[in-house]
This record gives sequence, structure tokens and C-alpha cells, in this order.
Amino acid sequence: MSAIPSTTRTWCLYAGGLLVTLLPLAVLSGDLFWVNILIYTYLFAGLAVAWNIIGGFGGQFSLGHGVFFAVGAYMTARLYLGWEISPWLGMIPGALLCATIGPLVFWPTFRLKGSFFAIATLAFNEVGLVMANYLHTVTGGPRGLQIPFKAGLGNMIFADQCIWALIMFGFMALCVAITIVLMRSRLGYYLLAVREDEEAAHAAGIDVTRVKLRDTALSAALASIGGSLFAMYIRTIDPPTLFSLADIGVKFALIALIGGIGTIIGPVLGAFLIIPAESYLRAVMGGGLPGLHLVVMGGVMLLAALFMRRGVAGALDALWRRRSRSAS
Amino acid sequence: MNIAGRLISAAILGGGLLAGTAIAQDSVRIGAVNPYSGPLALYGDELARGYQLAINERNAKGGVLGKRIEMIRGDAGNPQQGIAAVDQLVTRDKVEILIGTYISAVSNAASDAALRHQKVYWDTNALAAELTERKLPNFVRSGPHGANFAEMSVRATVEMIAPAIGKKPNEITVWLEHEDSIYGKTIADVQKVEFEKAGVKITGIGAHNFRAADLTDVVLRARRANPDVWVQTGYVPDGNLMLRTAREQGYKPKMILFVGTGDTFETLDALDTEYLEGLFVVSYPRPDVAEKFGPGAAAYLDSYRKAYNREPVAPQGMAAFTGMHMLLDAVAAAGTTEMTKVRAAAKQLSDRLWREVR
Amino acid sequence: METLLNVLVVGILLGGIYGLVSIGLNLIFGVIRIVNFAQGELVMLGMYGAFLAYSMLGLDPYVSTLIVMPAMFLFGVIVQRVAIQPLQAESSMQIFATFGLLTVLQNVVLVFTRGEGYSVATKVASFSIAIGEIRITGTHLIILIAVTAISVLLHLFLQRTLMGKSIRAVTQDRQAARLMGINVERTFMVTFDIGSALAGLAGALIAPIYTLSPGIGDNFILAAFAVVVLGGLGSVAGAWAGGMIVGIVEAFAGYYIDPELKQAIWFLIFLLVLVIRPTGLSGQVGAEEVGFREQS
Amino acid sequence: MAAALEKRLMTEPFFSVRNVVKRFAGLVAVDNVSFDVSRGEIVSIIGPNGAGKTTLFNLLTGQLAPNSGEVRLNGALINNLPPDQRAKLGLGRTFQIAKPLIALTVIENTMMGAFLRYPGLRASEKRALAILEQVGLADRANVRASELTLSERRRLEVSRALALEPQLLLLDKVMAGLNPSEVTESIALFRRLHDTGLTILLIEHNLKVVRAFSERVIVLDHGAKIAEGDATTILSTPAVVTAYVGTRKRA
Repeated sequence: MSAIPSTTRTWCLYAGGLLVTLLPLAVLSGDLFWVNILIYTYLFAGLAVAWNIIGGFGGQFSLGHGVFFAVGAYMTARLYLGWEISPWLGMIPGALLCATIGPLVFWPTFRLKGSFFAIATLAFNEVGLVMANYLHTVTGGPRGLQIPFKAGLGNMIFADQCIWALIMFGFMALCVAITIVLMRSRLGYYLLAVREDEEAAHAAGIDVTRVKLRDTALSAALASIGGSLFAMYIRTIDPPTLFSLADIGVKFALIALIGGIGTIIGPVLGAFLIIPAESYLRAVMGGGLPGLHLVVMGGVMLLAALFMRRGVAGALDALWRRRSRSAS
Repeated sequence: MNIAGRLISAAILGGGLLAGTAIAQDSVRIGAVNPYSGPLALYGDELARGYQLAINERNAKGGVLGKRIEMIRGDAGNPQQGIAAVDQLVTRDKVEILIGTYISAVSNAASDAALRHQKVYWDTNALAAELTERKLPNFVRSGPHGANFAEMSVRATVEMIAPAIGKKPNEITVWLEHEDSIYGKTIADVQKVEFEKAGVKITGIGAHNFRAADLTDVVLRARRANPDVWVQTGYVPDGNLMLRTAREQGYKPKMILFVGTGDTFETLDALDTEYLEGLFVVSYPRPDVAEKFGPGAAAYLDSYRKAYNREPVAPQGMAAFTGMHMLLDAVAAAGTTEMTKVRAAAKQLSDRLWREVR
Repeated sequence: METLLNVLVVGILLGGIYGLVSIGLNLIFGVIRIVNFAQGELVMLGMYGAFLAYSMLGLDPYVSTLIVMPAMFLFGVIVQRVAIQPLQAESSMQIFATFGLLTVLQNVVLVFTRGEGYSVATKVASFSIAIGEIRITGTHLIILIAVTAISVLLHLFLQRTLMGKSIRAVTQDRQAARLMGINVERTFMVTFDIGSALAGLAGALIAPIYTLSPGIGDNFILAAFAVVVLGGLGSVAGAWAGGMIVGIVEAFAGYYIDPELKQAIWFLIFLLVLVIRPTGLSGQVGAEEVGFREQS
Repeated sequence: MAAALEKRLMTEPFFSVRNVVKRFAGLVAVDNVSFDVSRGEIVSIIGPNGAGKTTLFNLLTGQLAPNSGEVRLNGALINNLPPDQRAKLGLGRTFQIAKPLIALTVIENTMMGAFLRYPGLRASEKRALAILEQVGLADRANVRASELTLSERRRLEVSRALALEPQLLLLDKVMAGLNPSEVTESIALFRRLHDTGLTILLIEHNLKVVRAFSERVIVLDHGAKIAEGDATTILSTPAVVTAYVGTRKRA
């Protein structure tokens, strides 16, 4: 009996899982409030999955993915505003740029471990913010870029929110699919070895740095595509939004943690827990006492770090394994 | 308002919000989109208080369109939360009009979302010029925008400061300092154009981060350029730090002109009155302005003190108050809350007001 | 020439502030390797503590430190016991836990103060020394003296006292320290609490300079990490020097290049040092290895 | 050109170590050591504790780079190649303290090595299974490495190295801590591997193992090579005995 689950069964399992996440869209398609939340949920699920590729599987805990997110957003918006290039094409240069600068930027800090690497990536985010404010011609400076409403498939601007929900769902599915392909390939296994013990990985003939670089390139490119979609959906992007640690930088990691770091489906679970909860809390409590809903979110983050270190997926996995062991 | 008092009032407000959604459709519901959490919560709250005062006054006189007016808050600190707030207010709280916005980026995204719902977006406080340049069919701005602040700072320099220091406009030199986010940058850009038009020599333009731990470099660079008038556009934290550092560095230019902040108790607490003497401020009309310049300001101040038994936190609240009144006038004139009619009524109202003023 | 000196003095005084704010973190992150992103909030609480003492009891901030420090020491006990102790060996989880704590503390203060910008005045340090163009204000001078004095005291504490030695032992190798009979958990707790108390002290001393806001901690947290790593993990003198470097670089970059870019400039320097020599300027021998080896 | 290559291969030793020196700030851990290993041989490096065996081993595996001297595999200079490049050239190694990837299963650990030659998922899995049979861990294929016994962990190390299809296998005290029956089992395993033409170079201070199956022995003492030759003669020469046992005290 092969240890590796069969290809078809895996794909069906994940495809089934992802289709289930379409159910809420079908049910709530009338209520624009929930459709808007679903749009973010799918988008941030995809982004958390992309982050997980390097943060979870690669063991390189990055808090600087906001930089790739921002590059994708700015590149697509600038190409569309400047030269009327359809965002569908405009996404690609952003992704390629991040796939090259990502590894270049992260490469020198790879030998740093855990918290050192995280602090270095935080510094990248801050430098990115200052640069975004400073380079007016490219990023529109502090005013950022505004994209006028001109509906059209080519412009990737739609009046109907449900289309956006489907696009974001597609992005999430793309990220999950790429992760599945990755984790069923040599690079994926090498990643697990590198995270586990770099010295042992070296001995097993793995070029540790190259594995990390390719992994970062993939993760950065996907984060950039996420940024492009975000820019076209919101149609107004400015440095504080794109480089905000609480909303972007740390949130990717938080969603992956609460969902289950280092699992494929974990980040998706995490997104479906965090984003709706936060949006609903803000809607209900936001008006009342200022900041109360953020106290709750901060508390959730604290409790998750303390009691759910392997996240929801980890907890389910442990439960399932304990049940199967007691059953067998 | 001690802390315990504030907690109780907030709980009632919070509770009211929840209960609000259940009341039947016999009232005109207005959604107020502002940052009620995060660093700018103070200003979001102040605008909401301004709106509420105007609503209370209108409800006392029978509301609008024969119905009671009710305000529901939508918390938004960044553009994506702006969209979510508008969707929430329209679909769940059934608001018919949206008003708001202390942050320009939020107004941009929220007014866009409001257009999707075919609802009027009445902006009383956002300053970015682009908001009206976009020509959205549902967008109306009642408050001043960046260019007004810039033009006013130029007029203040040319018409008041120049004669005060005995110089002709083309002999005056200014240094334009601004904080580096959308607010400061927008105003500074227009100031640059307007000052050059007025023939005033700009000795330099500086930008800084309003969170900076030290602003001595900003002060020293201004002193090196030795302008007659030191113009600063920013928020309270950086404004206070700059004034303190300037006092410590013993730098007192002939005139200091603050745009947007500098006239609230927060600055008064930070600096002793001695250094603040002679500080010019171009800002929203203050509630305690003389009746000659701001008719109705005293009335606003009284009702504010009665309703919240404290001094107004920031002048932006009065701009929100007047903005809400103008909105309600437009709705009354239009006879409906429908987007295009309200906007048309607002246009007529605006033209009539300008004719009276000239 | 005099402006050059003035900028240098400004840099040193600013270095004093950065040094003071990061002393607590140097103990918590540098010595016992706890990644505490909520350190900025501990400083903020110190500031609000000074404000409460000032507004309610009329105490000058420098006097209020006598209340703020013990209060923050106790607060440190609670935080350490609840949020830090269980995550002793997992650095990425510490990042989450402390980031959660940061959000909670910031917003609790926001709920109470509704974001109003308070200020604290001081009579004690309202003097200022002028030498030609150079201005040294009382508040900054006191901070410079305080950070230097504390660094010396902390250094002696770590080198000479038994508790200081056990703290350093626990950092080098937890197992070995346990074998020597050191109560590791208690040592970690005390170290964290001292770090928290020092943050409170920093808050109280810088309160007269800044306008208080719930989010003011964010202005310092990244600078504090940079100073601790630049100065060399756990080295008290290194942190002092690290503060000076960041302060002087910021002052010169701000004046001679552009105030808008100064933060990006010293962040880039921080990144270079982090990459080339992760143990910082005067990291102890083995700190590099300790920095890399996950303590079991 | 092929002829020249052919000629060089014939005369060039399979694995050669020439005047290798390693200093750690003044302390000379490996002092000008030279030796050759020809294809298909089993060679042991022995010596008392602190003789520099492990340092020499790390120089061969790429953990450390020598201060001077040359290490060649198949004539190619591998002095400064990192361990993974050496693995590609056919050099497999095990760790003294077993380093399995504990979160992964036994077969996944082995596949890590197999991926080098078999990039495909299925192919590498098939190859790994074959090796596990060879090493006697096939029945434990899907067990997490964290649940293995010490001897199983040792064999997992070997299987991961074998999965690289190495030409030369470096074993670092692979018998340490095993009970006698496990030792005999391991020796049988290495004999089987040797019969397939694999060259083995091992570090061992358990003389019973050295005598059991190594053809040639190199003796290190204080970083220098004090003796080299076939197992039986070397182990009886006085210099080696004193190095091991220390000088016999006059009664």
C-alpha cells in the first residue's frame, strides 16, 4: 500500500473541500454585506495559503509578505492607469518581479532563524512603506492610486460583486492547487526536510538555499497576484493600507496559524474563521465602543498562540488520529 | 466625563445600535462612515457627535420628510473596511443615505460602494480634491477640501501676516512643512502652486512622518532656510512635537502658520501659552468663533456642551454638524432620499447660498 | 561647524531615548530570547501611568517612576505567567502571542481614553542648557543620564549578582543551568519582570516629550528591536551603543539627507548588520550560535 | 579524448586524501593526513578519542573545509563542495548521532535521498521501498521516524544514504550504542552492501567490528596517521596498542 495518497483521491478530496466553500456564496449571493466578506475570505485564504508555502512548509516565518502584496497591487494599477494594460495581463509582470526580487531580498537573511528572520522581514515592510510614500511617480506617493469605475471584463472591474467572489474563489483554488502540486513534488518533500533539519537535508543531497529560493519565489509570486486582485477590487490603494502590519503583514501568518501552519487546508480554514468573525465584530461592535472588537481579535490571537499551536487543522488531525488509533 | 461615565454611555449607545436595526421603517436612517476604532477614533467619534447634534435638532422640529431621523455608525479605518461598512449599513441596517468620512481614502472606496447601492454619499470632512474630480453621480461634498485650506493659508500669509511684519507679498519667504500622508501631501501640493501664484518665495518644502520619534532635523532645516513664515500641515502629535522642539532649540520664526491642527486643548496642554502666542491657525471654523464670522457657532457650542457636558474635542465636529444640516435641507428640498434628486437639490441650495454670500 | 555639533548632540540625545526604550527589550529579547512585540505597549503603559500619576496625584513624571516601575513589574509578572511562560521555546508562537497582546493593550487604552491626546508637563526638567547654537533640554538630559546609569547598574547586576549570573546561565544553556540548581522558570520570570519595569520607567521618562496616544508604542518597537540586535544580543553596553548609533544615524540622515527617508536609512543599516553579523556589534562569543540554536 | 579520460581513471585512485590539514585557531586537529581508498574496498579509520577521527570525517563529508591539502573523489576535487554537491557526486554519509526527520515517516525519510536520482514521486517511492527491504525496515515504512528504536534509527540513516545510490558510503560510529545481536545484524547488512560493489569508509573505535569486516585500517593519533595496512597486522603492532591502551605501567 503506497504511503503517498493516490493522485486522483487527493485531487477529489481537495476539490470537494473547495467546492464546499462555494456553498456560502450560493446561499448568501443576495446579501452584499456577506458577499463582500466572502470576497475577502477567499482572497485572504489564498494569500494565507501562499504565505504558508514559505511560512508553514518552509519554516521561514515571514512577516514581510506585505511587500510582495503591494508590488503586485501597484504594478497592476500603474500598468492599467498608465497604458490601459488589462489587469489580467498586468498581474503577470508583478508576479514575475516578485518571483525575482523575493528570493533576492530574502536570500541574505535565510541563514537567520525563527524570530531573527521575522524581524528582518518586518524591516523590509517598513522600508517598503517609506519607499512607497517617497516614489510619487510610480506609486502615487501618499495619495496612492485611484482606479475609476469602468466596468468591463478586460478592465477586471465589475458592478456585480458575485463575479468578484468567483474570481477570488478562483485565486484561492489556484493557490491550493499549486500547494498540492508542490507538496506532491520533489521540491515539496525537500521543503519538509529543510524545515525539519537543514544539516540532515544537506546530507540527503538537498541544496537547501536553492530550495528556499524557489519556494520564496513561488510564495512571493502568488502574494503579488493576490495584491493585484485586491487593487482591482478596492480600486483605491495607498501605502498605509498595503503595508499595514495588522491588516496584511501579520494577518497572513495569523490566518495560517489559526487554521493550521504547515498543512494545505489549514490556511483556508483559518481564513473562514478569522475574516468573517472580524468583519462581523467590526460591524456590530465597531460603532459602540471604539476598539472593543480589536480587543477581542487580539485576545483570539493570544489564545490561539497559547492553546491551538497546531491550529484547527492540527486539532482535527490529532482528533482524527486519536479516534482512528483507538478504533484500530 | 470620567471614565466610568463614558463606559455607561457607550454601552447604551452600543445597545441602541443593536436595537436600532429592529425598529420598523418609520424613520429616515443615515449611515455614518468614520474611523470609530484605531488611531483616529477620536475624530470619528467627534464627527458622529456633530451629526447626532444636528439630528437631535431636526428631530425636535419634526425630523425630515415627516419622519424621525436616525443615525447608524459604520466603523471604517481603511478602504476595504469602508466598502464593508457601506454594504453593512445599506443591506442590513437599511440606511437610505450615507454621510461621513474623516479619512479621504475611506471616502473614496465607500462612496464607490454607495454608488453600487444607488445611495447618496454626503461627505462633510474628507479633504482630498480627487473625491469631487471623479464626478460620481452620488457624491456630494459639503465641507472644505484640501485646496480651500491651501488657498486660505496663502490668503492668511498675504493679507494678514505680510502687512503685520511690514513686507509686501513678493518679499515674504515661507517654508512649507507637511506630514507625509495623503492629508499633508494634498494640501502642501496646492499650497506650493498658490504661493507661487501669489509671488511668495518658497525657501523649501519638507515632509516628515507624523509618528517620528524626533523632529529636530525638521526644525533645524527650517531654521537654516530662515523663512519669514513657517507653515506646517499635520496632525496633533507631530505638530506638538515640532513646536516643543522649536522652543527647545530656541527657534522662533517671525510667524508660524499651522494648517488643520494647533487650535485644540491637546496643543495647549503640550505647550505653555507663552510660546503659542502669535501662532496662526488655518482650520475648520471653531465652535467658539465670534458670531460675526460664524453665525450659529455659539448655538452649536451650547448644544454640544449640554448634550455631552464637555468641551468640543476638535473643530471638525462643527463642520460635520453643518454638513448634516445641509444634507437634511437638501433631502427636504428634494422631497426624497433618491440619489439624483438629492444631489440636484443640493446643487440648487449651493448656488443660492453662493449668490447670498457674494 | 556648529550645526554639525548640534546635530550630533541631537543624535546622542535621541540615542538616549532609543537606548532607554530598548533596555527592557534587551533583557527580554537579548538575554532570555523572548520575542516581545508588546514591549512598545509596556512603554506606552508606563507613559499613561505617569499621566495618571500627574493628573490625579499631581506627581511630576520623574517622581511617578516610583509608582510606575513597581506597577509595571507586577504587570510583567501577570503577562509572563499567562502569555510567555507556556511559549518559552517556540519563538514563532511568541510573535503571535505578543502581537495579540499588543492589539489587546492598545485597544483597551483606546476604549478608556477614546484616543484623546494627553500631555504631561514637568517642572523638574523644564530647564535647558544652551551652548552657542546647541540646546540640551532637561528632559532629554535626564534620559541620557538615566539610560547610562541603568546600563551600568544592569551590567553590574548581570555580572556580579547571583540572580544576574543565573540569568546569563539560563540563556547560555537551559539544561546546564537546571543541573546547577537554578530555578529556570523563576529566573525567566524575574528577567521578564525587570524588563517590563524598565519599560515602565522608559515610558515615565519620555512622557513629558511626546503627546500620548494608545498607538505610540508602535513608534518605538521596531527601533527597539533594531537597537538590541545592532548592539549585540544581551550585551548591555552593546544596546547602549546600538541606541546611540540609531539615534545619530537618524539625526544626520534627517538633517543632511531628508527627514522623510531617515527611518528607511537606519532600517537598511539594521538589515545589513543583521545579515552580515547577526550577533551585532559586541555580541558575546557563542551568541551567534545561541541565536541560531533553538533552545530545547 | 575518451581514451585519456579512461587512462586517468585507471591510474587515479577512486577516493584520495592528500596532506589534509585542519586547524582550529592553533589546535591542529588533522595533521597532514593522506590515504587512498580504491573502489569496492572497506576501510576503517580508528584511533583513541580525540585522535581527530570525527574532524577528518567532517572534512570528507563537507561539514568542514580543510585549511590545506586535497580530497578527490573519482579524480574530482571536492575540498570546498558543500555536502549536497558531494552527495550528487556519489558520497553518502550517516551521522554519529542519528538525525532522522522525526516528523516524517520512515519511507519519506528514505525518499529524501532517493529523490536525488528519481525526481518523480512514484519512482522515488518505489526505489525507497526497495532500499527499506534491503535494510530490513520495509515493515516500518509508514511509521513516524520519532517512534523508531535506536538501531532502527541507525538503519534509517543508512537507508537514506543508500537512497542516494552512492559510490562511497561514509559511516560514523554506526554501531555505537547497539547491543551485540544488533551489531552482528548490521555487520551482515554492510557485508551484503559491500558485495554489491559499494565502497565503505567507516569510523569506529569498536575493534571487534573493525576486525570483523574491514579489509584495511588507518590509525590516527593526535591528528596524525600513525599506521595503515590490513586489519589483522595493524591491530597487533605495538604503536597502535599503546595509542589505544596507553603505556603499560611498570608494576
